[in-house]
Amino acid sequence: MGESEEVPKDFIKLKSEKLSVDEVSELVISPYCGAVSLFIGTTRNNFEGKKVIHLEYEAYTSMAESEIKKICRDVRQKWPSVKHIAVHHRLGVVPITEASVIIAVSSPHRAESLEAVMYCINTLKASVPIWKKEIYEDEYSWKENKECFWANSEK
Amino acid sequence: MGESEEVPKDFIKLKSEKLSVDEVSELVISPYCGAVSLFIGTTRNNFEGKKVIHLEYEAYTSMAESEIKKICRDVRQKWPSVKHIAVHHRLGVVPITEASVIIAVSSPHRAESLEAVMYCINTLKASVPIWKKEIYEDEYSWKENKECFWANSEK
Amino acid sequence: TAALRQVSVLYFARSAELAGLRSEALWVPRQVTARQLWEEIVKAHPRLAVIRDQVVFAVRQEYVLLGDQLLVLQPGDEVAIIPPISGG
Amino acid sequence: TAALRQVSVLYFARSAELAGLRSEALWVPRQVTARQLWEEIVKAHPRLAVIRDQVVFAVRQEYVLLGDQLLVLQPGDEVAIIPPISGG
Repeated sequence: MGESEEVPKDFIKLKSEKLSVDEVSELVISPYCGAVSLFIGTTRNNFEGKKVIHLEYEAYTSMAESEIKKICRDVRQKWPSVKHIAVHHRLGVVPITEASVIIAVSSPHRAESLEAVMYCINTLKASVPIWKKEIYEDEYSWKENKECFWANSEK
Repeated sequence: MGESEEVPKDFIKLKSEKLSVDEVSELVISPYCGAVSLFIGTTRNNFEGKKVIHLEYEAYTSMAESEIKKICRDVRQKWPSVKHIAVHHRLGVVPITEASVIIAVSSPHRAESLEAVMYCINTLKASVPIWKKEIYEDEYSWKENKECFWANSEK
Repeated sequence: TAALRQVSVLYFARSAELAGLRSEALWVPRQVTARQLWEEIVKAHPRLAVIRDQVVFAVRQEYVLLGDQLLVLQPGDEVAIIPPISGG
Repeated sequence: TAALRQVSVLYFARSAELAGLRSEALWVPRQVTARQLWEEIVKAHPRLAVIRDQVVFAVRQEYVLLGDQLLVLQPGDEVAIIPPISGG
């Protein structure tokens, strides 16, 4: 009954439908693991005092998937005990309080999955070609992650 | 539209029914927050080569709830931007792969909720009076968290 | 001839198995050290002696080590025997 | 008289708004520096000039800065204009 009996899997999905926390957590749960850590990015209702109506995401889908696969590979090098990794990112319109991204990682013990989730979201923000437009009442703005090294330095 | 419009809340529950990741994450989601971090403790199928049939949890319920409230208070001191905190712990029989504990924390930005979740589960293991019995095929064992300072030092 | 108080003693996990019960009312001195209280309880349930080095008390739901500090007990106070915890 | 190759240029987010389209086929030199390729693209879509200091390329889905390194392009290669990302 070795840990090798269950092959580690990566579950990567970009989709326009509402994301499900239950679905993503079920993907990574494993009888060989005692820990699942998750991160959910949700839509805030305000930015610097401006009321946010909703967000719109677009992606360079094929490259985004391959960049997320790279993140998964890095996670497995850094934390070899990690079992399953799931990264679901929503595209198109995302209403306030709904999830734009859900990341879940399972591992036998908790430290690895917690650290891996933190690494995944930090690295996703720095390297995965996805863009967010914030729609206010009478204007909009393309956002720039502070983790993106080629973003305008003044931001 | 200040952040004060939504009062921070603690949701603490010990219960014998199956825990729901969706339910716990919905409790903490807030329009003022961009981040929800979760930790799920699940039941492993093996311990040192022995096959685990299921787990059984019991608690000193009233004190467990008050110790969890203390953890929530500490979290709010350490990370003042944290909005809502939910801690659900299951009691009684917990089958393999089902959740024994789910912790969720929301915050405007992600670092706080990730760090707070890690603090919550680490501190829960060290201070909340809950006990786990691991049932094997023909024996059982009371577990001891390594975080519990009065546990037998040889363990 | 110390004044006696009736307190509620709670047993959990392995201590409940060893004591053979989950709670009982016990008469104990109003002023007693934690260590003395433990000895009183072991007198009533000798099988508890084996976990002596692996338990703490919770008195009125606050942790207390089995040391020489004095407990001042009120009638009805809860004293719980707390074996090593394993929640999470 | 450099050999020309037809590549597929993709525009995203603000660069798609400025260029007014999401993709097109462009004839570009087979050997060209990233910076020269950017200038070619700006010639076709002058409004892109404003984001010059805030974009990188992805060539065959790998990031490339707008510097002096030589790109060797094959017919059909994907070259994407990547404004600052904001996923998550």
